[in-house]
Amino acid sequence: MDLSVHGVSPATREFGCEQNLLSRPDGSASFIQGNTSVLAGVYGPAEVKVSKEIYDRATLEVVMQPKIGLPGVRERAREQCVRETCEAALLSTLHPRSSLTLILQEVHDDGSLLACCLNAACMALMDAGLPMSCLFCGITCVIDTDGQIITDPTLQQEKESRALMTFAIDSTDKRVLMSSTKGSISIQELQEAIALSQKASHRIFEFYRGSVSRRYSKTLK
Amino acid sequence: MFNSFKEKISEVLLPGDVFTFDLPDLASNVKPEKVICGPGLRRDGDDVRVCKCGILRHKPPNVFWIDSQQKRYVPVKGETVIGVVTAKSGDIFKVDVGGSELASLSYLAFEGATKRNRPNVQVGDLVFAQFIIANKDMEPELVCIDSCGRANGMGVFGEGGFLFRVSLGLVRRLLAPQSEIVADLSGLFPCELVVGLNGRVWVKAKSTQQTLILANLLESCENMTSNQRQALFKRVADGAL
Amino acid sequence: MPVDRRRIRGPDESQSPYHFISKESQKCLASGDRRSDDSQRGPLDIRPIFARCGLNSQAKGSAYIEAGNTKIICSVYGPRETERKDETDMKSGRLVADMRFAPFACHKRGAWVQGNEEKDLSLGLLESLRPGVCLHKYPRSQIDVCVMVLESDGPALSHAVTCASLALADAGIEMYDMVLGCTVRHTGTTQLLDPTFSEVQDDQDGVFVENQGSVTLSLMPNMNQVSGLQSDGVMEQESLKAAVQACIEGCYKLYPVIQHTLLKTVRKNAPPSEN
Amino acid sequence: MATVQVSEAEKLYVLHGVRDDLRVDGRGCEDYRHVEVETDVVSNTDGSAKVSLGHTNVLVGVKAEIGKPKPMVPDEGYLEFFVDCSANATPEFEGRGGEGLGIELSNTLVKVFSNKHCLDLKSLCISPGENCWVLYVDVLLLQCDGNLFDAISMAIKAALFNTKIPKVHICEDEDGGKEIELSDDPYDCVRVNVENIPCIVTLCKIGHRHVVDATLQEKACSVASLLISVTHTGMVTCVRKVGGGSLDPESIFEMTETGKRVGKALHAPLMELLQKEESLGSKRQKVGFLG
Amino acid sequence: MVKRYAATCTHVGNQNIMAEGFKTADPLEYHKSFLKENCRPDGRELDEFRTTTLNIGPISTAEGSALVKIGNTTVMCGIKAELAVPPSDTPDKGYIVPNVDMPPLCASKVRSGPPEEQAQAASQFIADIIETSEIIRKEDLCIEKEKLCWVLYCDIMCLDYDGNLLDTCIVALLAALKNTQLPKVTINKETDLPEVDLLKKCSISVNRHPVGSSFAVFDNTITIVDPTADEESLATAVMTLVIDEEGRLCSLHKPGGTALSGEKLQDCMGRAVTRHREISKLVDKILESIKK
Amino acid sequence: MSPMKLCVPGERLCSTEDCIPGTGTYLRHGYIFASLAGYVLRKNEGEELPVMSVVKETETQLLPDVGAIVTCKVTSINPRFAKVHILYVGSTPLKDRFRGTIRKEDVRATEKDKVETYKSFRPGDIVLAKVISLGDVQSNYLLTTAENELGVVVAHSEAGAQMVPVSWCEMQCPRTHAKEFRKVARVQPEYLQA
Repeated sequence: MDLSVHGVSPATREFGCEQNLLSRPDGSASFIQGNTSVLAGVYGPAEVKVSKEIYDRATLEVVMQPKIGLPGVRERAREQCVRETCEAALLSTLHPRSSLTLILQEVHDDGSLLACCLNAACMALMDAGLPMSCLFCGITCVIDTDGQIITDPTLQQEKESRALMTFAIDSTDKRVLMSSTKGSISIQELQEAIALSQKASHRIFEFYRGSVSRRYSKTLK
Repeated sequence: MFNSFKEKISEVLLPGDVFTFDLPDLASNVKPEKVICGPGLRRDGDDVRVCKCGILRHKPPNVFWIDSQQKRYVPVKGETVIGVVTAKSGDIFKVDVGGSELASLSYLAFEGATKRNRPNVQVGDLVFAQFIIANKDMEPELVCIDSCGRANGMGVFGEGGFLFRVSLGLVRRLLAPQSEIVADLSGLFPCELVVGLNGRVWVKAKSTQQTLILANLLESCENMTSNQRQALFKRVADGAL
Repeated sequence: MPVDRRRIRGPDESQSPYHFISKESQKCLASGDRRSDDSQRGPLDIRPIFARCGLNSQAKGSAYIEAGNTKIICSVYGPRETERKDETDMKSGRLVADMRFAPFACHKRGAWVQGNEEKDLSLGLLESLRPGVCLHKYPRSQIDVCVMVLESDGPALSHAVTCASLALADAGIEMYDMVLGCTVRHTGTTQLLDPTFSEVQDDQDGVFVENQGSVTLSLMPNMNQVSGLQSDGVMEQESLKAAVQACIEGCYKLYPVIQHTLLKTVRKNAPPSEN
Repeated sequence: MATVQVSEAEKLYVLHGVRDDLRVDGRGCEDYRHVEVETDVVSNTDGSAKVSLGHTNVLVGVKAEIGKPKPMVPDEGYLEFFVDCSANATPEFEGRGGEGLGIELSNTLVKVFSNKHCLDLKSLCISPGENCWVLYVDVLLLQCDGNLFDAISMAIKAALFNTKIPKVHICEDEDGGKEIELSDDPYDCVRVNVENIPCIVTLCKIGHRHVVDATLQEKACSVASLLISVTHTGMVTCVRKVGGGSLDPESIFEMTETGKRVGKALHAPLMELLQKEESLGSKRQKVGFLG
Repeated sequence: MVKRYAATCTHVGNQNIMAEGFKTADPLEYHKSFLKENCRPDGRELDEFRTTTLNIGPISTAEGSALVKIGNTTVMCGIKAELAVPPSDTPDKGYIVPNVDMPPLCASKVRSGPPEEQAQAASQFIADIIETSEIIRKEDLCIEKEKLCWVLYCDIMCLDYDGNLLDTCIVALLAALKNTQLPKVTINKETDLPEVDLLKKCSISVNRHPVGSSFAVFDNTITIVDPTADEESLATAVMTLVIDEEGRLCSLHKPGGTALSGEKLQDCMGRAVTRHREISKLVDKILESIKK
Repeated sequence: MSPMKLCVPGERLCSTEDCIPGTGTYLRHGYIFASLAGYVLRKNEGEELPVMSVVKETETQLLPDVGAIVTCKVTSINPRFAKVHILYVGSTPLKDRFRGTIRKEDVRATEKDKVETYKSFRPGDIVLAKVISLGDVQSNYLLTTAENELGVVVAHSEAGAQMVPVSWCEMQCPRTHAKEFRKVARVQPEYLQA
């Protein structure tokens, strides 16, 4: 095991985030990781269609829009991942029989898109003031041909990798909420990647806190 | 626990942040203080957990809540709001207050209304009303009378005036007991100002022009420090804008 | 043509290998006399049928039918709340039939999206079944009949009708009578009952055969009523009449098998000793 | 399908009338209502016809376009049918109300007309495997008063009779590629042989008898109808039972018999009418839609 | 089972809802009462799969086919091969196009129309597995570079949905591919058209054998294997591990839900490895039996 | 014991002169026919003629009928009515959900004008009710709880514990001892467990 990997904090690109940048949605955020950028908007709690009504909790819908063209099967699979992750964090029983809609617009994909979507989603949900039991963040890792694990890869690094993993990690216990992998991975590699992602998550949650603080310092004085 | 709360007052907190009980000091045998959790805080077993992001506020002696900025209104019992009548069905009006479902308003819930003497309310009218029922399990219900049966400022709006939306945070600032913004505004033009906790504000001044100026000023207060605001108001008062 | 965004797409264009069959192997495909599927079978015999009820755990009732290579599965859901109600739904229930072919059911791969032919067959199925179901017993509700043709080698509609009526009976939906389906292929002077896929193919050589066509008929055997009838091809009226009669006879041949299948299911679900 | 509500008393009246071979509008059981046929009514199609049958009114336009033959039959052209149930015909068709009926009708039309027995599809081939004529047959329902199938089939036969497909020349360019040239001369065209095109006869079973050309009121009194398409030689090309009820075998035989007789008799006067109209050429008086 | 039933009844106490009623009225409590005792309503242990049965090659119109049942869940996979021009960016490869469909007949909740999210996500999942594990080498599907290649349409249809769709789909896909035989194709030099010889057929080589194991998590604590539809809908999270014969992961698919600890994940991994052995054995056995 | 007779839909069972048609049968031209696949039952029920019926292994009460006792779950409430999902008809579980409505005036038999739905039901409650009408095109099944044996049978308190009925209009949380209002169904003795 390469101990040096565990010693240092895993490298991530520079983050950027702006909340409440759209006027129409009830909550919005843009999240930037290097050149990857996603815009998220949240509507709700709003009126729900009778057919989708759930008597004891809110109905969450996630819509993912690619940069070019219309959403396809890949987007639908990602929507499922984001939706179920959000559902785990949201206290949706506090708003029964209502609808929550999360729209994720890809602005630019330069790797780690799903992770960036998760981060944008979390910030937008927070901005909308929806009750959550914890926060979550997304981290993508790739294993390159030398067996090195790289966190927050660029599109180029993703293409050159032999395996790709995206995890969602919660803020309370730093456990894995969501996992989506591609490529053949040994169990050892998986464990290393999870450990690294957990480390990286600290950094992202710190960034969340800083970002929200900045926002409140601006408005509530 | 109380102490851990006090340490964090006026700080920005995020969902998932937890307050745990201080370990009971066996030697001193002091009982832990009680804490009343307001919006944004939830009990989770023995802990208290933050569920909304925002600034921790404290009202002595032991009330704590999270002051968060949000746009979507969620009805709360006792709050007064501005609603739009969208439908009449049987003996109730359906009122849009910006929440997830329409609130109901009985035609008997107006001052002096009886089964024979129905209030004159039309679809499209604005009403200023108070929630008597608002919880997650029920359809919210409004009334335009207080517990003594008096209108007490509530009821249907008259002609004229202008309705617009601001953030829920700004609304709370406007409704604070000694709101500087309201004081500054009324210094500019004499006006009628009705503020609903659902983020809707209704203004009426002497002329349409003045009404619009007031509305625009209020909207621009959203992201201004008090100094910026005072400077702006001064320029308006001087006729510069 | 809008693109299907809800499925994984392949190349824009792909062609079935059956369009490019070399001459030698083509001969082998067409070889053999008619009724090649079963040498024992005479022209007016139906294929041996394997039928079974109650295979689907989620449905109210279900059935599976295998006739030669033709394999059909049917599930019945409901009665359940009608999604869009109108006045007639208040008095009697609504029967909804949906018939599809699996993409791999025919030699040529089919599309996932229900085509016009499948819609037409669904309608034919519905109209064949409706006279048999006591719909007035199910006000305000709808009964969904879903048929999937897993493999098609010959008359899908007639077997689908039989399969669906078995599934309805399995679901405990009240019926006036069972509905049985049968198809006859008429060529010149010969009649072939329950034809296989190759037997219904028109002669590809382009020889125009007078008096050639197929008749598909649905029969309620106890009431001796025809609930569905479809024919195509070009036939003399007398031949048509003969074909209809052959279909009716075919249905009566089928009836004991279906009866037996149902009774077996009843016995299996509740052995008589318990009653 | 467009329907009318009929009370029990009305039903009984219709039933008794049919029993005595006397229908509400005075017709016998095998009589058609007044039929009017007019061809060449829409100028921007290659062939068109309008048929009115009592109050039922349909318009059919045929457009010929060059397309790719189907891979299974590379040396044949084909027909495409589209039935538009506009809300003009009945308010029930508003929105998507007519969609189901439209699909049902066009599927049946495919079964009846799109086969090589009724039309020489090989004559529509331009170059095998590459190009062929596709005849787009668009049916527009203008008004529904029962018996849509019969009216549509007459209109399609008339419109195909009227259809003029431009002649084409295939020329080869230098690279060996093929190019198709359409003839500019409007009179230099091919006609479709409509001799074998069948007409549909719909028989409605009312009580113990059956009637042809049922009105909506009569249709409401019937449990099931039989649709039979018959060629001029009396061959039956398509039979379908429509409606929610069932029929006993004996009445099916009777109905096919009647269908064959009535259907066979329809062709001659129709062809005569079409030929007469054609011979008048431009001299013919156009009736149009308001006539 | 009978004993459990009685226990459930007393649990409900004096309410006039019968035990069967309890299941419908409060399904979560009903299931939890079983899980507390380390068993499940259908009598299984927590780490027990339902009976898996396999029928290889039932559809003669398909180039390859398989019917798989895990408990009640039934999935049929049919492979249809068509001819196409290879993709321009990889002219030496063919195509594999997997699709999972849940037609209305498979479950009460499915309405007719285009596939819903679950089916679409399953299609993507299967596509990712094919890509990751290189179950078939796409190069093997090329007939002539830049000119002609095979397209394998892997149409997977659920006929009865009672949970654990993904595991069932993977087994069906694997078995159907092992059963697939493609006719010999040559390009006629004169006409430049392909010629298909149906008499000469050969199998395609299946490179790797991924096998999935799905788990459902209840309240972060209890993990059960091979969940039924009821269990899936009540669980707080579901997860699918796909493992190949070398014990490497092809996929760790957990589309959200509550968190799972490292130890639990380790346990699941162990179960997945044994499951791989079980399924490989089963597939081999059935293949052997149809050869005879 | 002679083997029980089995039948399939459409089979002629007997003439109306011999029997009265029961469930699972229909009448046509003076004969009784089976409309279900099942066992043929001939029962004397004190009438002149025995009743001829066909029974399946499971109860075939597939739809809520007027007068049927149904078990339902409350999904939403407002001042005028409560909306429910019907889960059971009698003791037969429904595979598909049917929606029903309990109007304010049908909650209880006495003092109807003082009924408050909020003090009668809450979303999630399990309620025994009786079908009074199939409703019209717009509405759902109309249900009533205006009988002592009808009303809430299972309810959870704010704290999430299953409550114990303490009177016909109140239930108590065993954890917090808080009382909540409900239209409580009288527990029938035969369901009480020792």
